Amino acid sequence: MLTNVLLLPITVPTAAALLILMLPKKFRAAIDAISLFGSFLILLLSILLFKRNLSYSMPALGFGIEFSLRLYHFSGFIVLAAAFFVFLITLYSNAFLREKSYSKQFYVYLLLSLAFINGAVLSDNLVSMLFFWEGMLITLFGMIYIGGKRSFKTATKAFIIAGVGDLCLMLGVAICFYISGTLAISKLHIPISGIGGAAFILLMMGAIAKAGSMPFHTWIPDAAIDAPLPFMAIVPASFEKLLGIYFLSRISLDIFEMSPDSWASMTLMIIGSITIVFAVSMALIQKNYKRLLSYHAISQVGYMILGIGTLVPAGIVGGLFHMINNVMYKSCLFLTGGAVEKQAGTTDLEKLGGLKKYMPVTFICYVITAASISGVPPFNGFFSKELVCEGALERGFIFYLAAIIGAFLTAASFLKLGHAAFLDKSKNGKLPIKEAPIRMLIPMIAIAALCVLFGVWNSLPLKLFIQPILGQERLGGRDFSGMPHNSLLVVITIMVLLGALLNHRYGVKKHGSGLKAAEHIHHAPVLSYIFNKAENGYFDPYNIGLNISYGFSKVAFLFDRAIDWVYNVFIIKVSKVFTAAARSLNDGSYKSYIIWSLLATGAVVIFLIKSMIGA
Amino acid sequence: MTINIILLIAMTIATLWTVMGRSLLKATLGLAVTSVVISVLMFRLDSPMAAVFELSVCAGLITIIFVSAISLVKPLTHKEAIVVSKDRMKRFRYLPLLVILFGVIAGFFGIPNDFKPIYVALANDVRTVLWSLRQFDMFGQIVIIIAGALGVVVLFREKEKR
Amino acid sequence: MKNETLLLLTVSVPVVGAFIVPIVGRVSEKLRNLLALAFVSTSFICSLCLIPSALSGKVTSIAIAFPLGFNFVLTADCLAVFMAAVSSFISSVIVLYSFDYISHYPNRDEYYLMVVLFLGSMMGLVFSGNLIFLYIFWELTAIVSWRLIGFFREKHHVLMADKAFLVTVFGALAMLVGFLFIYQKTGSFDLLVIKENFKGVPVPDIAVLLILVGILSKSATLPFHTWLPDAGIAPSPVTALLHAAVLVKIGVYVFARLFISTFSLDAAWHVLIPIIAATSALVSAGAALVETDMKRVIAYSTVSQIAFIFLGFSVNAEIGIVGSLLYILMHGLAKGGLFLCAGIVEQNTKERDITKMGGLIATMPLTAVSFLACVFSVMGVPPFGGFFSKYMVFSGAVTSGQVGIAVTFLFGAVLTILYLLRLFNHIFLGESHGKIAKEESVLMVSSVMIFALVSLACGIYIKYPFLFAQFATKQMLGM
Amino acid sequence: MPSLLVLIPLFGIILLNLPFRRLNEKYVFWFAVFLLSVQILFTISHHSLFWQQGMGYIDSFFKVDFAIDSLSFIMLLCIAIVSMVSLSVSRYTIPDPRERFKFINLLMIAAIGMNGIVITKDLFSLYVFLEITALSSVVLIAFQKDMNALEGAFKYLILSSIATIMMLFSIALILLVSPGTSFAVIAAALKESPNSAVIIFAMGIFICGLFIKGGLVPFHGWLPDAYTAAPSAVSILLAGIVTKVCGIYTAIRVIAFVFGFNEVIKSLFMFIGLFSILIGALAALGQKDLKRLLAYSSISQVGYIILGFGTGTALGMAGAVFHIFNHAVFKSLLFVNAAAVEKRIGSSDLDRMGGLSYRMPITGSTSVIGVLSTCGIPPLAGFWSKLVIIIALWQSGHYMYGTIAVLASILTLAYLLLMQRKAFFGKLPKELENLKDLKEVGPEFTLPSIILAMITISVGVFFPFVFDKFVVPIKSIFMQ
Repeated sequence: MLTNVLLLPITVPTAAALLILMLPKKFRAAIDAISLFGSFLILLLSILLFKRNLSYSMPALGFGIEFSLRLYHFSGFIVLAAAFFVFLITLYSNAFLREKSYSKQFYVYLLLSLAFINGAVLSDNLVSMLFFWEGMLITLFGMIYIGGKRSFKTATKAFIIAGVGDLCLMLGVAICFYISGTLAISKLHIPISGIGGAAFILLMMGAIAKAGSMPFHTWIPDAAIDAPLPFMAIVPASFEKLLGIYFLSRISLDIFEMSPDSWASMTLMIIGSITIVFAVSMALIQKNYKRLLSYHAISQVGYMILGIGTLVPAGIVGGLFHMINNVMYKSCLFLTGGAVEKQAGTTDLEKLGGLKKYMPVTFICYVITAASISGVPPFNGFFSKELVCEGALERGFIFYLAAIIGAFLTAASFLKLGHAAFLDKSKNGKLPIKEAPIRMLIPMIAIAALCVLFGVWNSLPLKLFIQPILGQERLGGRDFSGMPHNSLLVVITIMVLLGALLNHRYGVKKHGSGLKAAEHIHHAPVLSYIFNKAENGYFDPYNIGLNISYGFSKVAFLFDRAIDWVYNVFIIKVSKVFTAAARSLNDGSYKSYIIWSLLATGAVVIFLIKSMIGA
Repeated sequence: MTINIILLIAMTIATLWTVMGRSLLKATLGLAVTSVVISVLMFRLDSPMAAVFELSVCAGLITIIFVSAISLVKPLTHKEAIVVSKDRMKRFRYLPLLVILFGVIAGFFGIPNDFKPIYVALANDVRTVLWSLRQFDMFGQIVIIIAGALGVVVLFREKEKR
Repeated sequence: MKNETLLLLTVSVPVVGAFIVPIVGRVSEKLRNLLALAFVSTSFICSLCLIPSALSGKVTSIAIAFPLGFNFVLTADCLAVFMAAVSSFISSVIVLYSFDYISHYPNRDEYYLMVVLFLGSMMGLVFSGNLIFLYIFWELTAIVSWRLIGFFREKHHVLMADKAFLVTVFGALAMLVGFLFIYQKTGSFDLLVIKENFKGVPVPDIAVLLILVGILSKSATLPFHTWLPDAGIAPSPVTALLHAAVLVKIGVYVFARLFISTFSLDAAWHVLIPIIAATSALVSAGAALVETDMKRVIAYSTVSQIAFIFLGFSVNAEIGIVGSLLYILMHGLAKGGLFLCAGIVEQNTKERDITKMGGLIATMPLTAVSFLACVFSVMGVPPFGGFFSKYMVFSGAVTSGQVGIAVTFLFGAVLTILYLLRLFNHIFLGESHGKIAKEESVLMVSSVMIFALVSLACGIYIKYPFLFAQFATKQMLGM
Repeated sequence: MPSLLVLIPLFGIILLNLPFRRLNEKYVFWFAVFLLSVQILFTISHHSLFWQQGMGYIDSFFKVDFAIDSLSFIMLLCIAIVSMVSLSVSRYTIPDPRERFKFINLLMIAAIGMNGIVITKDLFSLYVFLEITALSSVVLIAFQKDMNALEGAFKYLILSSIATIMMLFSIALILLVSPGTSFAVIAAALKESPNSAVIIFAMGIFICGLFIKGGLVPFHGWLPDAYTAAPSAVSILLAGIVTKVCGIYTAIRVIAFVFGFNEVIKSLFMFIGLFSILIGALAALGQKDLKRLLAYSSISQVGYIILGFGTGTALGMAGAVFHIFNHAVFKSLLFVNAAAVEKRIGSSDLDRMGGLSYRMPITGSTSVIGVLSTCGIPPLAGFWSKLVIIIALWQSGHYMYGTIAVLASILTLAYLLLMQRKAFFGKLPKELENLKDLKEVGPEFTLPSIILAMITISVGVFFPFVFDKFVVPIKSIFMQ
């Protein structure tokens, strides 16, 4: 009985989703209740399953494909985190989606994607993991699509980008099977030389596509505008990060034998640092609350990838710790954005301002989570960022520099956001804004409290969740909880934060309002040109990819038309020529017939005589 | 042997004349002359019965029928006759050349008679062949005559306006 | 019921029944429709009943000796029963769909005659164990496809019907010459005898090339593919039945029957055919991305997916072959569904150009959802069956060491996602150009939903088709 | 008493042409029908006593015995079928009873001629019967007496007379060597005689005479003009059987049993066959007129027969004869359809037709069967005979010829699909819309086309039985 308990994390959410699907739309209360109760049930289940080592497998299909699940420390942790945040988000969206028409569809997709993420994390066979992994494409498309009339364009964009990533993953899985002959993740040990390297590249592309890092990130800012807000809080902020980084770490730790100084870890670190710097600089110049947050979601992924990429114990622990921290404060920030959107009606920073007085609780939660994301000391962000910086410094100064620049810009942008949204005098006339309803505040407060808890008492998450993942021999006996050991790094970080504060003050004084605090960076000579280009999607790999494929398909279509031309025109012309020749034989005058006959008779007779006599 | 050659040449000239002759009457005469020459040839090749048949039927009977048929037809006016003859001359001007050329080739190659014809001089004459050996072909001839008669009836009978 | 009678019933019921259908058609429309459906579903049920015996490894076969080696042999091995079950299921759903679709158009009797005859000849072809009878049923399907493409009798349609007929018959004749070369070597047309003679010896290249020409022309692969998009003008159930789900599968089936289970190709072919398949996949995917006529886009996509199936079969890896067999099932279901949805949309909005369509999801939700489901299955998105088949074809390409080809097909798969999503967006999403049309007939929508649900079921319960395909492959490879 | 086949029609005609006119006109049609159905009946049950016992005194009177073997059974069957079809078509196309009386007489004479050719065992009487058929066909072609018909008849007359002169000349030369003119005697004599140039010359011009009669490519000039000029009933007869019997059957009979087969003649026949397949098909592709297209198509199909015969193997010759039968059936089917269309539309110009199968469904669907069978599309008869020929080609090692012959049937399919598309399949053009009596022609046309279509389908579907019953005995003849 115990073994198929492992099936519950997949079957319970699917059952709840199907149940909600059955209910007609107008039973709104029932739908909310079921979704809440369902997510709570899953949370309890995952807490119960957390510390267990279980495995379950159906009889193998063949060619290494079998539906086998394995619960061990790492996957238990991810399932628990996912269930926790789904519960909070469901509670939040019960209030947020009250008058929205698509709430039923949203809950169905939410629970389905929870089932898929549980399935992907628990599965021990690459193909069954791929099965659940790609299943999330549908819910991704569905959730963005229901956001609004025009949002199907972004849904398509997200689907294509994620689809490309998943196809690369599929090919990578096929190559892994080709090399090692088995698909069980726990048994895979592939050297990254030659074809193994190609497998690593493909699997890594699949992972970072799911995590939403640099080359595959462009759908997230668009989705921020078009998709319903709870989607942004749950999928790009937590699910994607959890699943993507989980698989990335499984690749770098288990599947491939990667040594720290190998080219693979170098590529990971480069991708990580590029993502950090570019994404956060883009975030700086945003004018919309949600778009700014979405760019930060992308840049934080850069930290995780950098951390894991260093393959140094400090870096890996830092990356994983940063993953769980980021999920917390990122989703909470999105929830505050949701509260602002619901109460103030818009998330456009030009129209917002002075919300401190009217929404104090939201403001406090915003301050806590903004501080933790920018790495202010007492909060959890600081500790994980320190570990990542320590790991990065060990591997190379350039990566550490990128981390520091990222920290500086993150702090500057959040100062700008807080100042513009909450502190500036309100610009829009609609003054009497009430505080967000209680069911929206509870998740925010809970997560903010957790951020403080994981920061101050960071040995709890490290010892309980993160460090057992690596196991003692990889950790090299060191314990990373408590205050960061390298005090020099701490000093530098604090100086960076103060610099960001000064820069913010200078910007506010120079340009007048909090919103324009970062104008001087935005309009710096070289940067402004790059920023304008980037803003209207010039560097967007999605657009580049689309243009390439459209160009290719135009050429292919021409080639196809050419073949069609051969059939429709060329063959007919040739046959006309031959027909004319054949018909010229009898032009109607009997004289030519007689001549033809006599000539032919002569030829036949001569042929017969020559060959018969000769033979 | 040379007399045969001369007779053959005469025959070819007569046929050429029939083909290229201006008026139909001249053509029938030409035909009659060729039949006469052929029958003389047959006599020389000592098959008298065939020669007699040839002479009486082809030279005599057919010529009479042709002449009577032609006489029924309205004769061409002089002017039309010239046009017709000019046209025939133009059309067949190469025919003699062709015939001569063919004659030269045949002569040059030399029809090989590298084998002794065995059964040429079989004793039985035409009568026995006709009645005893080839009786069935008589049946064939009857059918051809009927077909010919029907053909004439079909093709040349004016359609009465009923 | 003995297997032999089942086998005979599967083939003879539709073939003979086809000629009764128009006669009954004179009497009553309704009776004729039901009769047609009855004939098609009897052959489906019979092929289902054949499955257990096929799975038990017993090959039931009927052989009647005729002069000159043209003996009539029906063998029901695993591969044949699999193909029979797949094509007869799809045909019965399509016949169900065409009750409402064809009722709007003239000469319906000929339509039902041809559809039932088509299924009969398909069953005959799938079970036939003799090259000549394989060729006869092959040409019978060409005749049927000629009459059905020209169903609307417009001048252009008939021209396209003739073009399709000429191209497929040219291929068939080339294949016949190939068969004769084999006949020359083995002295008989029976597959078993040929199999003995070609135990170790690879087949002469000229014969392989000629048979390949026939197969490529029937399955519309690159050099001979242009007749398929042009045949998009036929009525939708026809394009669904012939040009998506069943007719184009004939070429692929014969490829498997000859080049995998009967004789072995030498190594050069295992590299050349994937290259042909790759170019065909890319060119037709590119064309699908640019095309604006709804049916032509789907037809191009069929050409591209057929290339995937060819890849699976031709890469000489067992997983590839199992993948292709599954691909035939999944693609047949999904593509049939797509064409039927296109039929519903076309019949209600009278519009074929996708740039002039949009926003139909509001008024035709069920069609839209089933269309999306079939789109996902063709793309290979998981809960639907297409995922497993696409993965295994990729894995087949990789395990046979041709990673380059696998990457080109990856690009083909990306293009597939692009053009299918473009198609879905243009038809169902976006703002409607004033063409608001509801989905009238329940029958048509339910048959489309059947396809979508069965694709989903195949995805979730992949175990059964997978084991069946695997057993068929083992039997084919003689393991 | 096979000779009855020839005698009874003759006496019948003589009787009918006696003075009292009105009585004959009514009965002549049914008399002809009776005769032909008797012939069909006896050819089908070919081991019936009708064939065995000789006709005592008649045979002795004519002192000639006729040879009946399975090869001539098939030919007699074809002759009877095609003449029956032509008879029934003429009943409608030649309305005036007087004209029809003459037509039927000529038809009977042609039938006598053909029957004679088929059953004769003597080279000279073969020549005589050829002469009979030629003469009656000339008159039949010129039956309508308009300029076009006369021109066609004239061309036919000129060409066929050249052919008969050649044959006569070669018989004369052969008589130098052999005592008599019956096949066996000549064959024996030719075997002994040295391989001298004159004899080969004689054989050569005899074969060319037959080629002219059969309408093979370099000699085919007269064929399209004669077929299109002839009235539709006659063109059925001509296309269906006359050229086959006079040209092809005689070639088979004479080459196989008299001159004997050697490699040179085989390659000659194969080359001529292939050449005429290609040229015939290509010429047909560009045709604008329906009957002209069918004429070229029959040249191309005859090419297949000659190709089959040219392989020299028993299977090849059996396939050729089988194809003669098939071709007779589906070619006359197509010509009946063409006649029906011409009757209704008034012209056989393809561009003026379109979508006729709306108004003339039976003609439309039977022409589909005819087209498919001509192109050798499987389920129908044409496919099997072509396949037998192709297999014979393959077995005798002529791969190149086989491949070209198979791929040539794509050309056949091209022009016949063109015909089908332009005439039947498609939409009715404007001017035909309001044509008052554009409907099915009548039982005279639909009945024969249905019967012929049934024959094609049944031969196709029940090929194995047909093969055993008819084709295998033919193989046995050529075996020696």
